[in-house]
Amino acid sequence: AQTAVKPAVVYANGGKFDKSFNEGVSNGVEKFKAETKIPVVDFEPANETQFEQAQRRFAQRGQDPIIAVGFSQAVALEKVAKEFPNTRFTIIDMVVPQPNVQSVLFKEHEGSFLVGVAAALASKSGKIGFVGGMDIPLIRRFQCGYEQGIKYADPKAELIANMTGTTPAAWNDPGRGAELAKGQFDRGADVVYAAAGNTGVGVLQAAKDRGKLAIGVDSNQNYLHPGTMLTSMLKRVDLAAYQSFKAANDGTWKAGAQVLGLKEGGVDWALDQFNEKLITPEMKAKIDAAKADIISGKIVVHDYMSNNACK
Amino acid sequence: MDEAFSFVFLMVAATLRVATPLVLCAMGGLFSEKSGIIDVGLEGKMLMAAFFGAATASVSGSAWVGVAAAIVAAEALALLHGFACITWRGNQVVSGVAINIIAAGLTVVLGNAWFARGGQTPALVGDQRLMSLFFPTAGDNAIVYLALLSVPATWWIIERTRFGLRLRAVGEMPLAVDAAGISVTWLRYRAVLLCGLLAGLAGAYLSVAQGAGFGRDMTAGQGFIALAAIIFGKWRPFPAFGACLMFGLLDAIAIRLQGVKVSGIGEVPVQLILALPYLLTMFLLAGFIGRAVAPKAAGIPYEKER
Amino acid sequence: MRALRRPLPPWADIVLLPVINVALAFLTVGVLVALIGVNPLHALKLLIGGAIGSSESIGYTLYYTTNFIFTGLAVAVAFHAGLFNIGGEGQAYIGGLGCGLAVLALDRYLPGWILIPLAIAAAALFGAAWAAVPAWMQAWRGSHVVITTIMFNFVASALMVYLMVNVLIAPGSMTPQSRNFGPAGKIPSMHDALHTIGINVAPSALNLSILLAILCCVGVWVFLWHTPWGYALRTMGHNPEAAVYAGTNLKSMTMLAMCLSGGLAGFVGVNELMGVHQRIVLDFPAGYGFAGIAVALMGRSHPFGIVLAALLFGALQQGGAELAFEIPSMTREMVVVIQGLVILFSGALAHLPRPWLQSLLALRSS
Amino acid sequence: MTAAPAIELRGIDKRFGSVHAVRGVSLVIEKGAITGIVGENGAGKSTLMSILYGLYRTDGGEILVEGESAPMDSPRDAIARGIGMVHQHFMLVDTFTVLENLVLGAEGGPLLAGGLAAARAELLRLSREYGLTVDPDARVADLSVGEQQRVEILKVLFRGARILILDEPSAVLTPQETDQLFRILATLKERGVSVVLITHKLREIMAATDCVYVMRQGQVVAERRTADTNPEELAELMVGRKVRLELDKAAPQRGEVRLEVEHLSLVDFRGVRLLDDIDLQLRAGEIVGIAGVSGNGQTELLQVLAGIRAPTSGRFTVCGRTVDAAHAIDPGEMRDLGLAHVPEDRHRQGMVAAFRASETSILGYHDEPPFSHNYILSNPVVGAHCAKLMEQFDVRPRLPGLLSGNFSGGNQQKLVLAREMARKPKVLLVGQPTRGVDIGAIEFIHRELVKSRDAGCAVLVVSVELDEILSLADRILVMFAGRIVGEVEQGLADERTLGLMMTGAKAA
Ligand SMILES: Nc1ncnc2c1ncn2[C@@H]1O[C@H](COP(=O)(O)OP(=O)(O)OP(=O)(O)O)[C@@H](O)[C@H]1O
Ligand SMILES: Nc1ncnc2c1ncn2[C@@H]1O[C@H](COP(=O)(O)OP(=O)(O)OP(=O)(O)O)[C@@H](O)[C@H]1O
Ligand SMILES: [Mg+2]
Ligand SMILES: [Mg+2]
Repeated sequence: AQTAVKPAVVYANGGKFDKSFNEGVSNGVEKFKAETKIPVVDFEPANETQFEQAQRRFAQRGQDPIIAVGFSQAVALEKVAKEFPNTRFTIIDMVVPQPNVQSVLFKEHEGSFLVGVAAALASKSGKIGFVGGMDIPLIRRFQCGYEQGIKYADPKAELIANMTGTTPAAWNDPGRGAELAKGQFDRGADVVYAAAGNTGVGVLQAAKDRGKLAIGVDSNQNYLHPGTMLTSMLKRVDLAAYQSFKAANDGTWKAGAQVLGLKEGGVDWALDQFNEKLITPEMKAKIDAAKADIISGKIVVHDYMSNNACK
Repeated sequence: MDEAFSFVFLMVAATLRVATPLVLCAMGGLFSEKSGIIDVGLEGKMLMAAFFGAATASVSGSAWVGVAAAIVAAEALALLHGFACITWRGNQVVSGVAINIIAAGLTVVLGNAWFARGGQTPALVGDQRLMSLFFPTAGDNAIVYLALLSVPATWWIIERTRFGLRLRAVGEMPLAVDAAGISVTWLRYRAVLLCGLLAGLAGAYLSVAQGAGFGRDMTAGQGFIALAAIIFGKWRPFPAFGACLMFGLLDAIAIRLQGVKVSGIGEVPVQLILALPYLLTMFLLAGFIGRAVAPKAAGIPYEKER
Repeated sequence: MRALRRPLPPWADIVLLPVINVALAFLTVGVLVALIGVNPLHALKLLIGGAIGSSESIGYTLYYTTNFIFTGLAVAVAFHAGLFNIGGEGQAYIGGLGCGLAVLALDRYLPGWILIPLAIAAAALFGAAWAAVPAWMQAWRGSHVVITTIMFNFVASALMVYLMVNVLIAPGSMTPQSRNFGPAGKIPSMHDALHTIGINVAPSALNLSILLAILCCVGVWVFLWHTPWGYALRTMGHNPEAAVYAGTNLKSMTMLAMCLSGGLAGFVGVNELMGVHQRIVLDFPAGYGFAGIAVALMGRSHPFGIVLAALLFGALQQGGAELAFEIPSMTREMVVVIQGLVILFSGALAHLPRPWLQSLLALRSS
Repeated sequence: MTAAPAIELRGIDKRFGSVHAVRGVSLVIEKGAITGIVGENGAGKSTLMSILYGLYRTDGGEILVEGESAPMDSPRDAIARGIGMVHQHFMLVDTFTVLENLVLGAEGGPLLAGGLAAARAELLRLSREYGLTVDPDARVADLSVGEQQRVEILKVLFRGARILILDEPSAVLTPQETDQLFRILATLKERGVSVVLITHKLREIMAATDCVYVMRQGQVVAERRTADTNPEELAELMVGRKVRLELDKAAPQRGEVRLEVEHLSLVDFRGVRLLDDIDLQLRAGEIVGIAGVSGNGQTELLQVLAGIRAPTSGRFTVCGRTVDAAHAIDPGEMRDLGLAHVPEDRHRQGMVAAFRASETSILGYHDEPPFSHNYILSNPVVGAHCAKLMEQFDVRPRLPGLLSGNFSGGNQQKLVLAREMARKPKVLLVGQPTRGVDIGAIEFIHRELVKSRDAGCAVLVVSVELDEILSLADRILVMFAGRIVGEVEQGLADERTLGLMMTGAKAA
């Protein structure tokens, strides 16, 4: 009845079903589709050049708004947004300063801080693991926030961190993820946090196999292995995607940058029926306290990317 | 004392876990290469096997049915390799490269078409996976023991049986085998099929034993490492096994080395540690194993008009 | 009973056979496509339309073609010397590092007409250097290039991630990428270049690097068939003992062949970084190095054939993306499968249609 | 009623693509006799025998073994019918022991242990019976060529063959070894084994066979009882015209020393001494022949002199340039000095099978004018050059554009010779000038070599054919185990003494 929007999504490398980042967006899109019955088209690029191509192709066809998922699309979007000033774009994880672009960023370090607290409280050995994808600043931000959370809850706890690899396969190598996690368990770790895309699936599986605790990332991954999933660090890309489309549909869409932290509900920790047995009331109380302190500004979580260092 | 023991135990277990697919692939590759058929396609066979293994296990609910499917999938590619290189005398390296690329693409295409999860299979649970037999912390599933067994078995077949003698002969001088009234083609097909069998087991290990489901490109270069192990071992089973263990150990150490500070240098870059197995392979290939002599007829199609 | 087999006439060998091989590959793909529930003819129509349907898609097709020409030539030059260079991927990566470093260091001081040739030379130099190590190991230490170049792909990747994360990253950047190149380090895009002479085409990633690719084709052709070094290189490829007999030093010839090969692969970096991204990014070789094997095989390792094969692969890459746009179940990996099948049918199974063709031609002529 | 012949071939036909190799050949091999087959290169002898042995499938015709029709689909059928073959190129696995080679294909069970033990016993028996001694545990690669041939014969006997085919068995043997071979063949004949002997050496046909078939261009053109024929007639039947078996040439006009070798030694990476303190002198206008069983360092000597390998110690001087371990030289520089080299193995070294004939015709000279000018190769110049060479040396077919591998062996040899002689070299090294080449082509090549000697070239010929050395060389050196063990002037040499020197038994 109304002049419906024609939304589109260009996913990041890794694909729609990576169980975390892209899949989060996809969940938001599905929710929008289910609610409004408006069809959404999407595209999974094979290489970086196709970002620009896909964005332009969607814009040419009159799709609007268009979500570009992931930081790597920024340069392409910068060009395309200028070419199509009447099309609305939303980019996730990066800022593109254009009048028709909405940029959504997340304070992953804040969310990671909280799951760090949870990890430190749940750990009996005082040794806590982290498995990252590739050694890039974004992943360092996760690790750094996590480490601060751990130290906050247990200054004596020790962090064991591993990166998976150096090729794009690093985001997609569950076997190696599992092996890294087992290596950390062998060294005494009993909680591990995976921030490695699809590789994380192997990490979570390894924890299940060994009866250790694991923390998921981006989407709520608690359901994957009830009983060994301590929690998940939620990065609400689903919300970002959903809201972008929804706002466009309602006519309230606005350009500009938004940084979503704990305060804005952009990041969070997950507590649901799958992990409620693992989170004792004391733990929940401490985590919630930390969360409140971060929101109020009493605790400032250092952002690795502000100075490329974790202090 | 106890700690030392458990440290050693865990390192051995980690080494074996990583080395298992390498060992299986290396033994498979050994059969193929001894018969004169170079197999760069180990990677692709393993990948295809991993996919079909996981897919079948998840649909059928039985890990062993998955293992069987994995072997069938690897054998199909082995037959393709044989068809191209033995029957049609194609270039063996090219055929191997093609198989790798096809496997990388096809697993995802089929995975998408069947499961609509971006090329992954559903996660395997319970009986859909092979679990540890004796030591839960070690991850010693049945295929690990099969891999350990495959080494003496390979040695025995190659050194002590009629088939092994002919296999060695056909890799050195196929003409002599032909002139002795033995079919070169059939011998080589059997070797290639044995290779498929072992590569299939390796693939099954990755997706239904060590892992729990298939993910795209999950072999991540292990087929090539197995190839390097064969060369290190100078085409002999036990030394090749040793090379696989070395790679496994290197990996176990590398995992522990990440983030460790070395006095004087500071923290070793993660990337250096990740590249270490490759660098070490090159380093050893270049200097320390001496010139490895491949079976003389390896890579050369047996061209004989009838 | 048995049809008499005669050797194929040259035209059938050079033209007909490769065409049939590619057709077989596509036939197989068609069956696969039908298996996953898509009408193959419809898919083919979308594929062709997507590849050459508009000036934009032609631009992208030619842009991919440029990369395939570089890596195809790289593989072919090594092939002619009897070497199998599987390291195009890593050489392209490091070649990109070379031109990127040159531009980052000098784009504030030099004008484009000096900087661009300089950076192109740097790409060739770095690519060649990355190929020189495996070449050296083969020539002097006897370790096989097939293994070492594969290993070097992994090492290149590790090195690049290290450099990008720790050294070259632009200050304040979210991701491992360098600062943007200055205008002097940018190779003009085709639509801009054409615009200045009054022709308007849709913008695409196509840039003037394609001229470099064509230049390389001509250069490789002249080098291989019209210079004494090319002669010696081919002699080594066909018969190393004869090359020694003819006075060729196999070690230096191995180095020369691999360095040329690596240099050509390095030009992928020029097209990608100076032509498109205008900064150093991670993972830009995106499989072009491996696809180069297919391109060289299909093109019979001849520059002219390589141009044709690269066009086909470029069209596939571009058309495949369009296809994935239109039909969600046709994922991008379909293109990978097609590449693999083309390698299989025009490489390893190249002789499959031969007996059949021979009988057919013999029947016709008798 | 006479017993059926051991083998009868009726109308055997074979094509390889467009080559009609064997055209309706019929012949009979009598039981307990030695049947010879002669014929020029490419006449189809080896092909015919490979068909009989099941290695090739025939396109037409019938094979009868002892009167029964016997289709030969694979060597397995031939072996089952009691046929054994010793091939022109040995079919031995180098890395295997003698015993392992022996049992290959006749292992006697899926496990090796039993078969190997039985074979060892059988080997001892055969060795004693026929005087064929070899060490069962020696690696074949470590055996001499003569010993390897013994293994081949043992293999055939081990399988209980009643019909033995030998394809050019004496090409690699010393006269003494050849004698022993023929004694063994005589013993076999006594025991009722039928033997087929293929050879280019008419003398052996005359000495050993009972009857002989002559083949030309895929057909049997004559059958003779050996007692009723002579070498001249056979040669004429083979080539289709009269052949001069004697080479006539004038006495040499010796000039200055062009090549002087002093204390030259070569040690390989395993420490084996391949060349041991070689001294020799080569003058303009003479042909020096080096005789010896192959594998006694001749190959390496030519390689060192041509600049392909550097000597370990000692030195040699070519046209004024001295080369030693410290001052190595490469083959290109050698050519610049005026040295030309026809390698022993034309397929492996002298040419590139996949190149056009015109490209092969400049191999080694490709970077010199007029072919290469300003670093650009001129294809028209190369083509014209090749056409001229083909004309001068009667290379057939005269197609510079044809792939080198598609020429027959004799014509390939002529092309290589033409290339090396075209530049009027000061020193010409020739390895095996006529190996496997037929009588007609031999005649031509020999005359060309003498011509260039007469034009003042210093020629060094290495050959395993004593006949060739004896008729071609003005001076003969004998090599054994890397040393020069004797030197004889032409006319003073005879085959017996040279043969003894070649085995190291006698020094001159
Ligand atoms: N595999 C093959 N493919 C094509 N042609 C072949 C093949 N083998 C042999 N020929 C051809 O068959 C003909 C007969 O060859 P064959 O080897 O039988 O000759 P031969 O009489 O044994 O010669 P030689 O005395 O040189 O050993 C030759 O002209 C050769 O061209
Ligand atoms: N494998 C092959 N394929 C095609 N043609 C062949 C093959 N082998 C030989 N020929 C053809 O056979 C002919 C003669 O070759 P061949 O080597 O048998 O000659 P030859 O005189 O017997 O030489 P040699 O002294 O080396 O035995 C050539 O014209 C060549 O084209
Ligand atoms: Mg011959
Ligand atoms: Mg012959």
